[in-house]
Amino acid sequence: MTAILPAKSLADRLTTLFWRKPKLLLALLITPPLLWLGVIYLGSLAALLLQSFYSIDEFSGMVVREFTLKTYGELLRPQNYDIILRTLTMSAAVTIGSVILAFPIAYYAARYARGRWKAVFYLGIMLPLWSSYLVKVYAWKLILAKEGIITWAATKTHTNFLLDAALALPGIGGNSLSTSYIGMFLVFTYVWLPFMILPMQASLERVPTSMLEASQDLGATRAQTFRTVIVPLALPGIIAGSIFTFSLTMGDYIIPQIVGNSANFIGMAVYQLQGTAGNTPLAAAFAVIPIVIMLIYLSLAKRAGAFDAL
Amino acid sequence: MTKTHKAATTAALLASLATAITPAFAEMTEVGASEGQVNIVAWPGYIERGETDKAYDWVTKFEAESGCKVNVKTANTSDEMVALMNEGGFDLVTASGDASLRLVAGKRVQAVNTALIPSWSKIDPRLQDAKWFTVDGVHYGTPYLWGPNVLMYNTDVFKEAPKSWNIVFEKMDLPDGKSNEGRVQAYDGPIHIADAAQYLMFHKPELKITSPYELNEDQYKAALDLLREQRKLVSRYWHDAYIQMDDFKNEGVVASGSWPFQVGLLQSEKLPIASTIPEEGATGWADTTMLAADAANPNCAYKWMEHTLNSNLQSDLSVWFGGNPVVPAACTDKSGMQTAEGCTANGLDNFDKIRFWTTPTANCAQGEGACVPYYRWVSDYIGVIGGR
Amino acid sequence: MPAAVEFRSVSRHFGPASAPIKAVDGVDLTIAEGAFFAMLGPSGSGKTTCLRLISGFESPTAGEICIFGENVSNTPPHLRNVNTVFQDYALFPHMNVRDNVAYGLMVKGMAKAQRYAKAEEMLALVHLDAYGNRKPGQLSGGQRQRVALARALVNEPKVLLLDEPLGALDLKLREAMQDELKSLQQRLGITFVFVTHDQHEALSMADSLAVFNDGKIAQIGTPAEIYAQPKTRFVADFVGSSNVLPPMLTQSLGGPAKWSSLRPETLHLDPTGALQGIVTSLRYLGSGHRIALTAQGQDIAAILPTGTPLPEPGQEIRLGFTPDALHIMDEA
Amino acid sequence: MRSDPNAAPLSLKIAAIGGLLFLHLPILLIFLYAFTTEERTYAFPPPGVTLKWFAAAWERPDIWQALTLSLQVATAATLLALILGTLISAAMAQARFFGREQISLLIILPIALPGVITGMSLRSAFGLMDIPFSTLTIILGHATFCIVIVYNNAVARFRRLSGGVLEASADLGANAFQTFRYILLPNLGTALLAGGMLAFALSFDEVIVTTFTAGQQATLPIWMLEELIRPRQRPVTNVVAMVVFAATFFPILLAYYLTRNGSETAGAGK
Repeated sequence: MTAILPAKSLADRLTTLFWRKPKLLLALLITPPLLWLGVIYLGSLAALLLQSFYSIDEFSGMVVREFTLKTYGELLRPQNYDIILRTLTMSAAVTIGSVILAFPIAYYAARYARGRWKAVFYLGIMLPLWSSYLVKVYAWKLILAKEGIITWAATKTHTNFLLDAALALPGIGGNSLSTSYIGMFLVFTYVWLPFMILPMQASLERVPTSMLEASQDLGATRAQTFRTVIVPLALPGIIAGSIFTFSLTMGDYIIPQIVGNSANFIGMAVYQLQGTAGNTPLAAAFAVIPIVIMLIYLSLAKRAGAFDAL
Repeated sequence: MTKTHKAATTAALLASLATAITPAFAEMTEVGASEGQVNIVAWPGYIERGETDKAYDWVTKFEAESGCKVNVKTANTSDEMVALMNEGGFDLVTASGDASLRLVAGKRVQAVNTALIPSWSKIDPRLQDAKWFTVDGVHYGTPYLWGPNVLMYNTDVFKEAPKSWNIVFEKMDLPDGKSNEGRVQAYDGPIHIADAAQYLMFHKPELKITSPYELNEDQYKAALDLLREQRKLVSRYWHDAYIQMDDFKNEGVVASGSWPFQVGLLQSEKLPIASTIPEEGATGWADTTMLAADAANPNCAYKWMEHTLNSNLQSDLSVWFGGNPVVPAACTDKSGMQTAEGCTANGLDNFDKIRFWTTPTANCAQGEGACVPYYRWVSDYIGVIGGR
Repeated sequence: MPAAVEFRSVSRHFGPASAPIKAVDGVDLTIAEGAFFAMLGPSGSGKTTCLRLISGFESPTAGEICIFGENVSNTPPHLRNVNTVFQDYALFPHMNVRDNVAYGLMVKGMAKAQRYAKAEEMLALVHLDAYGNRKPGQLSGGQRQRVALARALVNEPKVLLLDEPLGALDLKLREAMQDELKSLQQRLGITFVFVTHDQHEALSMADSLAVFNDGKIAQIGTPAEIYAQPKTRFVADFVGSSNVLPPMLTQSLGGPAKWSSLRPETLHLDPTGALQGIVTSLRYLGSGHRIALTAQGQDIAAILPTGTPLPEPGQEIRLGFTPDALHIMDEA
Repeated sequence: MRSDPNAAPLSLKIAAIGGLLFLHLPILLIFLYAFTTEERTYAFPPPGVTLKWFAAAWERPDIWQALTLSLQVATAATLLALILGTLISAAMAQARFFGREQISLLIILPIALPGVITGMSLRSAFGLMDIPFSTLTIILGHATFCIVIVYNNAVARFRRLSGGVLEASADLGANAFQTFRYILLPNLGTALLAGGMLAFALSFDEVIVTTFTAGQQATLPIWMLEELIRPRQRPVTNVVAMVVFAATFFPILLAYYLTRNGSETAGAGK
């Protein structure tokens, strides 16, 4: 027997080729996904962005294919500026709300739930993710309606005054929960909550119990341990989750149509301007906002190591 | 499969291929074999196959007779219809006046050869050459249904029909003693600016509005100001007929501009709902079945257009949706459920008083570029709803 | 008869050509057939890269590698008739021990019954015949190491490469395995090339070894040669624990003005000895005592056998040595 | 206070269980209205209980069509995502190369950007390439954002899989394809299965991107959207939602046990 074995099959020869040219294998692996994501997806994103530098002719309403920054200027018009501000505020509020609601669930599931309870928590978090988003949103409409379940429950428990007080809040209140920002916030938080819990739980699970014990051993109170050990270690998960909650809220156009007071959100504006109003340049300019925000967000998240927690 | 059947299928296939390849520039000269299907963009409630109520079905029989399966995609606003037609893939669209001319100008629809529609002559003469689908004497479709945008109200709150649209435009106490804040709605489409303009036409003659669709800057500004006041009363705009019905049921809404369609459905559910046309008059819609420029199934499309003029369909449709048939005979010939009284109630005789939806353009009766064009209506109405 | 492994001016550089990291830099090396050859050096010295060059997981940037006279520079790992025992054993976690051992035979297309028979034979050789059905996760470190060995040997390689094969084992097990490996190699007559940073292991097991430093071979020779006659300061320092003396000190001890090495065990107390210094500490080693002292500003260690009277720290002593114990190095 | 460190504080327990209830009460409501006798106003509490909507749903051909299409789309999109996601995770695990960081960002982009943007971009791309909207375009759209799910699962497993075993396989004489078949695939298997199931779920419930990439076809969520906006038999939507929910219970449980065992194996080496 010699030192070199013969190549018996095509597979052997191909392997030899890959070995000699490791870049070739890499190229073969990466070309199909890159063609799809890099060329078609990015290409179409670029095409979309390009449109934002076009404008709409004032008289005919036709798209003028000449470079201009006029459309971006339009974003600063009060009604459009309002939309952006309103959307970002809602996205931030939903993200914060999700973090607060998600933390106890994720922490309990990661640290205390054992055996069957662990499975219960897993299913409890995953199942809502699998049940139709639309049906859930419509269920909320029933819950929040003026003559809906919350009002019913408040009447039964004689707590109407609380509901009325909430609805009387300036800015976020309204005629009924289903036409107020409070209601919209509740629905958004509800539908995106699992997207926050899952990464948060994943990163909390990576915190070794010994580290918590060490912290307590060193005399830290629960609050100190929480603040100085748990939160920093959970942070990548929180950031990863916030990518979803923030982005999903920012782009959603179905919930603001069904719940809320008909005021526009970025997702709705993009959808309507592009689809129904034929003002593609402005739609594209609107679309640039979430893209830029998410790109900044992602690069910061990457630096914080949040991608591993996704 | 028999041999002849196979040959027929092949022929149909070739025919459809031919039409797919050659753009349908030329008018059709004859209606050929069925392509097997027809794709239609329609308003909700316009094309019924008995799924909601078995009595209202004008599709099943057509499908059996023509061999054309009817696929319907519903749209809630005219803008949505235009967008869907721009995307393509549809043969027909039931376009309102504020969409029809945009579709013609955008070359999304093609001229219709009325000679291939035997029932054409039965169409209401007032509609046969209506300007919202007839350009330079060429017809771009067949009329389908017309009607007013009515004021829908809750009869528990309004013992008598409201006389004016002011209950949805101005802050006031309603007959039950409570404010109208949060209890009225308005349409979530820029065309609602025309409703405001029409209200001003009646109450502020000094603005000299002649048509709610042709507004100069001052008139337009006045309409927007009125709508801004309305914004304070409206907790949610209605975008969708069924959601509006929900809001009347569950959200305490008692008055809103609406379509006879919602009124009819809510009444059929025994809810305390009625409608009226107040003293200011009403805007309205006159809808046309238009043929897409690149229709893949023109033969079935022509068959459908002929079918829509059938007086039985017109009769049932006008009852179901709450509008007026474009074939006047349908009101009286008892071919369906419509009656002469029903047509009168739907405003058959008010044809001249209804200001039909048309697309606002910059060039109008007030002069070249004198009017505010539609795309501004779109962005400004977004602003109004956003509280600006 | 060609050498088992031959390196001809082999280099392996990483990084950009303008500022390369020279992991292996112009190495010439010949390993005779049937040798038990050790590559010794600190981490980052290039010894592991050399092993990976033989197995084919690295390709030389320059030079060529021959195995039994055949240039394998263009042959991928799976076609080289050499096998490796990996440092972390790299057992396949989803296969049981038998399947792990039979893997090489399976991919070559050997029938199931036959390859299992051979696998069992190999497992018997490493005393694991009862463990065929276990998963690697259920084995101890020593057992895994032997599975890795069996898995490599079942292919009857011409050269067996071992990458720090005993590094993960505790001391006692390591010593037992050293013996086992040595006797296995002698029985099978296969060329073993193993990489280690442990000089004891290298000295005790290898019949020849190469000491690596900075991508280059500092010295090749038998363990005795390397130990007794280090060519450079580095070798002297790294192999065993030698006192490396600067030229000045060498000269004062009667040698030339060159670097020299003096093994601690060659020193003994001698009132007339040439090396004079002050004791700084004493440490008991079991077999004797290690004495640290400072002589002419230089730290010197000496090992005194048990029974010798011991000095106290702070005491000035003199040490003597036989003349040939002072090894003069080539390095200036 | 030094209580048992392995027992959760009561407040945490309450908050966690309260959170879970918040996630599930609306779903219970959906179930409740699948049985209501009153379909028009959806008053609460429902006046009566009936099973007729299950029969009604069973007999609706449009549901079956939508369900079939959704299953087809989700299956195809998941397979595509599995292939592309595995390829890219293999490439990313294999080597450091120029642009690697950018690629990892690119993979996440379709899911990190709002669906309306992904949908719009794809729509314009399909338009430019003259690809007619069809089942295929829905699948391509879904696969785009499913890749990241598979990728994340696979790349995590690659990271845990000691690089040595792939080299060991080659060292023992296996060519690249044998290594893939005998070593890589069995080790990635559960990660891919779990990733695939998540991707399937995501595709099955996707509505925003789908509205942009679908032609005349209605997937189940699109059907639901139509049905919720223009209800014919409103409780039927609830029936469908409930059945889908129930049908996914066991696959999720399965995925849980699969990935859990996967991490146990990996942990055993420590």
